[in-house]
Amino acid sequence: MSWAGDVSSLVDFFSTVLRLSTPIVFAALGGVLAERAGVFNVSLEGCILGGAFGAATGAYLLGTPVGGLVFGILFAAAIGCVLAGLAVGLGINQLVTGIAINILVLGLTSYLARLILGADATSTLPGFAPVAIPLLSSIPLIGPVLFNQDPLAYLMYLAVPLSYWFLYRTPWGLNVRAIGDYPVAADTVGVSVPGVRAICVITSCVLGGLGGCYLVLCQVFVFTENMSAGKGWIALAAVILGRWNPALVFVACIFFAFSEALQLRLQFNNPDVPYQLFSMVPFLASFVALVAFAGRVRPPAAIGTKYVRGGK
Amino acid sequence: MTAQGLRLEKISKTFGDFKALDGVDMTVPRGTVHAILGENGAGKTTLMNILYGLYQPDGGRILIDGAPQRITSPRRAMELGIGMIHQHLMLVETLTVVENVVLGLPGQGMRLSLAEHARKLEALAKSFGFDIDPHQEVWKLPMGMRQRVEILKVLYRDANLIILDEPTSVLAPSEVEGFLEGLRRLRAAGKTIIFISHKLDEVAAVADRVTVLRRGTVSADLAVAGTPPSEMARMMVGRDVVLTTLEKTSPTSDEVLVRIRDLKARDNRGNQALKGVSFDIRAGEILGVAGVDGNGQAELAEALTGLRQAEGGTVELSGEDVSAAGVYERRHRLGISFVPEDRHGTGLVLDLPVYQNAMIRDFRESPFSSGPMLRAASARKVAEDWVKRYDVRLQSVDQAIRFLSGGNQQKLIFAREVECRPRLLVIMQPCKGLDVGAIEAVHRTVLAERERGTAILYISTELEHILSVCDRVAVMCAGRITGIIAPEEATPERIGALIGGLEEEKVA
Amino acid sequence: AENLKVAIVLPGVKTDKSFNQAGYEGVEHAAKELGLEFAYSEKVAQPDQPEALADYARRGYSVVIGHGGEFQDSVAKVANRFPDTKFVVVNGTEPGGNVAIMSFDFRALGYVMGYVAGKVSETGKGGYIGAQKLKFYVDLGNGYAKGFKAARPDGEVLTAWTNDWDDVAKGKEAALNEISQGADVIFPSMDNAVVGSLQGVKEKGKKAIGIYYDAISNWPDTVIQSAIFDMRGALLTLLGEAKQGKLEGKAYIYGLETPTAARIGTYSAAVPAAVQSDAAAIIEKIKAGEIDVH
Amino acid sequence: MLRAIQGIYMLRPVWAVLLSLLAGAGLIAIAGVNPGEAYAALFGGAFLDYYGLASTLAKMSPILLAGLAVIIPLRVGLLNIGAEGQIYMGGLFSSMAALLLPEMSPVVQVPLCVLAGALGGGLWGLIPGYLKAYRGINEVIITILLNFIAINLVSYVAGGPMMQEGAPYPYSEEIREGLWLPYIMPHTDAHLGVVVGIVLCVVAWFVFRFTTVGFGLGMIGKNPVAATYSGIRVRRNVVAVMFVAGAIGGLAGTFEVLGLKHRLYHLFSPGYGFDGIVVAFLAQLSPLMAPVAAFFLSGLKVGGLIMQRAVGLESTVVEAIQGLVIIFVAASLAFRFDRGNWRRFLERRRLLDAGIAGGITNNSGGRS
Ligand SMILES: Nc1ncnc2c1ncn2[C@@H]1O[C@H](COP(=O)(O)OP(=O)(O)OP(=O)(O)O)[C@@H](O)[C@H]1O
Ligand SMILES: Nc1ncnc2c1ncn2[C@@H]1O[C@H](COP(=O)(O)OP(=O)(O)OP(=O)(O)O)[C@@H](O)[C@H]1O
Ligand SMILES: [Mg+2]
Ligand SMILES: [Mg+2]
Repeated sequence: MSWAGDVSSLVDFFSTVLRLSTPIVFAALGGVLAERAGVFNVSLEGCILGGAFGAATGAYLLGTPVGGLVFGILFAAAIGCVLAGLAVGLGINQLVTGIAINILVLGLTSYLARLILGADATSTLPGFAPVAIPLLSSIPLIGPVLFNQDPLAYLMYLAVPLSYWFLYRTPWGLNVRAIGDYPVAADTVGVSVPGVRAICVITSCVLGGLGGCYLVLCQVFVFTENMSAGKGWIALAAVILGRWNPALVFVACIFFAFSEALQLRLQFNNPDVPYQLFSMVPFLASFVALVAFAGRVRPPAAIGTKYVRGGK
Repeated sequence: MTAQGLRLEKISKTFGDFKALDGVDMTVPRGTVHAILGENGAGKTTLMNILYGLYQPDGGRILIDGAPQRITSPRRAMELGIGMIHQHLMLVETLTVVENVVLGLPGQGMRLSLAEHARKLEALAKSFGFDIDPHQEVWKLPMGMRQRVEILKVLYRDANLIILDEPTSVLAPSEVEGFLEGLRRLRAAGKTIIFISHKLDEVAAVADRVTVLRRGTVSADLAVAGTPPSEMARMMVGRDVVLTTLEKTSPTSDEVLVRIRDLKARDNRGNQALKGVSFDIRAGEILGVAGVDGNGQAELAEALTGLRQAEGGTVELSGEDVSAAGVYERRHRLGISFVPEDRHGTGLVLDLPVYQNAMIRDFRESPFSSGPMLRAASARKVAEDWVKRYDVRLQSVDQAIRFLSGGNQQKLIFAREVECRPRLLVIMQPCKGLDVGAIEAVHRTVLAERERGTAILYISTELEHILSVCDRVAVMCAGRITGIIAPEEATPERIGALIGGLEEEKVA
Repeated sequence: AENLKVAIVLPGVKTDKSFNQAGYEGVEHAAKELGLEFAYSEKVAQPDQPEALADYARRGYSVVIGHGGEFQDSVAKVANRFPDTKFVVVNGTEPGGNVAIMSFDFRALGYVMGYVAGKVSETGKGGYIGAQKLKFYVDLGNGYAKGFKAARPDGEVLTAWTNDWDDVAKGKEAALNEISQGADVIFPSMDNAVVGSLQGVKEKGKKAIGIYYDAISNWPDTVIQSAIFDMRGALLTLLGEAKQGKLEGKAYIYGLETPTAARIGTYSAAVPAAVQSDAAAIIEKIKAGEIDVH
Repeated sequence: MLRAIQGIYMLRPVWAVLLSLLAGAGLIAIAGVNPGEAYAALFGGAFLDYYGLASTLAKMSPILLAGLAVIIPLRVGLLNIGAEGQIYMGGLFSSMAALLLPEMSPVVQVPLCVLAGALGGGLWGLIPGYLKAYRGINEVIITILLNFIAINLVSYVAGGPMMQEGAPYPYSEEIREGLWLPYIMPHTDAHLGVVVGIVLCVVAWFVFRFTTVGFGLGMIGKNPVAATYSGIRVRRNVVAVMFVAGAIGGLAGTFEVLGLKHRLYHLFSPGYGFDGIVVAFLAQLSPLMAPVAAFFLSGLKVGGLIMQRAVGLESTVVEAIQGLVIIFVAASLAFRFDRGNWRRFLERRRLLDAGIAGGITNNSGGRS
């Protein structure tokens, strides 16, 4: 293929992969955290959208991308609190809560966006500019792809090992893993199941929200209604494809973004093949990968269940 | 009074409409081993869960060293130096031993220093004579080993008051003595121990005092020294219990009903768990299978009942090779019944009412159904009949079976597996966690089945039970039968050698 | 005469900065100018479209507009139940009876845009991005390509279909991809997603063509010209006829000869004056039928 | 007293709806519309008006069938997120049967189209069912991926090989009128699909409640190990159940094509598969409650649109209110009424009252 040959084209290609993957990686890490604690976070879609809306509002009202980031995180955290309160606190079915929150967030963000951003909705919002890391960014191919990025992409680089470290190298991570598998055992040694779950859910939503912040503050600098466009569902799929392990989930997201970028490329080189067939590529590729490589994967055993002490 | 130790006053607890505990008083002086006895469902576990902060009592109070304490959570209990080993294992199976031990351990800071904890844990284990690999994942460990992990978990937290809820129920007889020795050592170290068990000899061997619970109230509180076990049993159940051998006749027939040859199977992890097992069972004979848990007994039972695909060998029933039959065929056409080891996980559907659990085996057949239609009314009638005849104590057959005590659940399973008139009855660990009264009932049922001419395979780690009911005893070790002997020949030395895999005898 | 009541049913949100917003604002504007009463429904999914049209008719709206080609079939079904109501399908294909269709001459304006793009392009490659291969967007792209080639016989136009009208991120990636293949004047024609494409073009310092409104006001350094399919003008004309009771069941196609409805926008400084005057001449020729854009 | 409280408890979804509407009223008022008028339009329109009711019933057809396609596997312990994809495949297969097969008598071809649609959805359910049963692959992820694949596939077919020549939008030729589903209310879009949906719900209820097959399936859902132990072939049943659920999802799509649009449109389902999940849980997995939940949810959606048209509310407000209502109703259903607790609470109150009346203050009973 012609484009494979020259470096600048490759740089563009992998930059596309990185950009497409970043929001999904954030959300999927959030998914890992929540599901590891036994909560199925279907509202990631809403969290991305909420984070995007918060980011746009903050950036618009305060005039700085940092303000946007703060608002985005706060808005996503608020969604997380609602989910935690309903699904963990009251023990309402996690799926329904998640779906209902998605609907609510879709309506509410659009409603508020019209109210707050109103006529200025078309104008470009302040966002983060790429920051080149000295030395590293001058490595050929890798440098411009990885080390000439905006701050949130760097944050994403950090978030992956950080989540891994958290889950596998800290006592809190141990608590989370135990709660996701056998909450009674964690409860009997004094770990507060609802407490840990609530924290995980809220953090999970904030991570999803960061994905939304990235969309607005680093990628398109504008808020549009329903701009999450299904990314939350893809993140959920990536969580399972990556077997609830942050490192593998990261690989799954990259794999997904790679096939998405590839299909965009292939589309241009093959204008005669119907584009819908290309749009299917990332999903088909994930499907094939799953069937080919993922044997029996055991999800955290307590996922989706409400924990009641003494409930035998 | 300025008692050093624990005092419970007028503790009561209600679940829904059911009074599980009604004004329980108990005093446990520091540095003693205090046993709690009681029938299944008497409220022992509930009382301990209250002490450990898992449940809040509806009334009454808890005093520790004279000071009243509100124990709102397990964390609070641990702060007060209380540790508990639960009746059902509280281990996260996907985590390693050391991870399970440090789970929830306070004061760990930000780093999970597993290596360091593993070292300390190993040292602690050694001092109690346990040999354990701290980095092994729990699901890979046999039950006895898991029980030790539970004990280590409590010891590692340096608890002063240790609650043990039926800790010996999953240990092999050979392990029990070491375990009791460990308890004595803990008492010597000044720890206070509350010990729940259905095994009166264990209580007699180790406890200082005993509290007997009956239906949520204290029926006796006495010193162990000088109280004969039969007296304890009487106070538990409220009547006399036959404790030792039940009367039995010689086998009713010489017909070999079941012929197993060179049976091989793998366990869930893919290891060769059955390495070629051969034996016969005659009609009206009880063949016991003894051995330490995890030596292939579970795989044997599952391979016989079709739940596990055998890898080699044959199973013959009345001369017919049935090795290829599936579960349904074996259970229905061939008449194989199975009382599984795991009552809750395999034998019952806890959320279903009692009468539906009664029809789990034969719901496709009369009288539970006709054609494709269920017959709920007639199923209820059958269940009520069984409940009466097998003395299952419950409020109604429409009650979820989850709320029956273990002994009563087991009686129902026996009724179901026996009332269909099976040719081969496979029983695995039927008395685990049952009180003496229930054990007696189970053994009566087994012997009645024997009289009827059923071939019975009785798998248990409780040697005493096996010796008292079986016609012959096969001993399993590491996936093989190391010997088949008559109960009369079974001296402790001989059995011990067979269990250890030392002696190799040919199939009788 | 009694007050004319107009309703428009939008398939998407009225704030998409593109097709739906243009329709909404068009009706709003025309209603104000002509003193009509108006109503709208947004985000009406396909299964609900027939009922939405019918309900407005029942509520006494005498002109009901289905905004988009997907309404063609629904309108055809509903229209005969309400013979006294006039239905309009924007971008429809089959007029008749009490159904009018309103559309633009996409090819002609696309041709002009292509011509300007071709003249401005340094690489000789243009880019066109659509969401889905609907007839009108295919027409627009074809016109653009033809115009581009007219300005630059050796040039070529890359085309991408994103399969998503609103995914801003995808819109941006599509633009960046075309740019990385050498395209330097990009013409995106989706809904919300256009914003993403323009963003990508801006980042790379390339040029773009706006659509529906004079996009240079929002993208001064990026947009060099816009294909203004002015729903305001078009709907004002159309509803003006309706007010006078002259709306017929025929096709109202607005092209360059009705500049209130379809015209070019403001040139950016990046377009040389000579090109501007060439383009003006081409527009005249198209109007006179001297250039075949098809 | 207990009776009264129980009455209040039984009606808790109603209180939940009222509460959420109260919250929504704030949003409506901010948008400058009179909430009373808006709600009158919503409920009057969706449930009392002839045409509105017809719309509600038309919408109920796919939502109810999708709900059933979620309920049945869920009772067997499988989470079917894939009703959306199954709807699309059902639409695709049935329209292919309607448009590509040689023309035959409707008596033959209509059932053929319906069967084809069921088959299409069934196949789309069979894939995750098979992979779950025999490969242990998580059905959630497979169904999510298959949704996207099915949507794109239909998009391709409706905009490519089957697209009507010169159509302004990706849709197929029109299906001839003989193959359309009968309407159940004259001059409206309400078609037979909803009736089929309700019948299937009753059938599902009957099967789960009264037959051995249903008992076996329920057992798999509650304890698959015990089911295996009782001789049920769990894997085979898992595959079969996912096929049946997929087929029912496929019917939802089939009826959208044969009953409502009469063409294969691309993107013809605006997320009915996900509405199905909501219906399943609102109905608390009861097939008999599913029609009630589906009727309510479709009424809410249709009423939202009517509210938009009648009082000029923006869709955003309508959506926010829908989200609120679902959350509140789900929350109310999660509350469990504990008779014992109540009895004891009342008991204590009576004791307290007696104590106060008798002037006894020094109660010796310890803490309560
Ligand atoms: N969470 C609960 N909800 C309802 N009833 C319960 C609950 N926990 C225990 N019970 C009931 O309370 C009674 C006492 O149970 P408990 O577990 O304390 O008995 P036990 O003495 O430990 O019996 P075993 O010897 O079988 O362990 C039983 O009848 C049991 O069914
Ligand atoms: N009705 C039958 N008669 C004879 N053999 C059967 C029958 N049903 C199943 N078998 C065989 O018994 C074996 C074990 O069946 P089992 O009941 O375990 O089915 P399963 O493994 O749960 O489901 P499946 O057979 O669909 O994978 C199978 O390999 C099958 O070939
Ligand atoms: Mg107990
Ligand atoms: Mg099989």
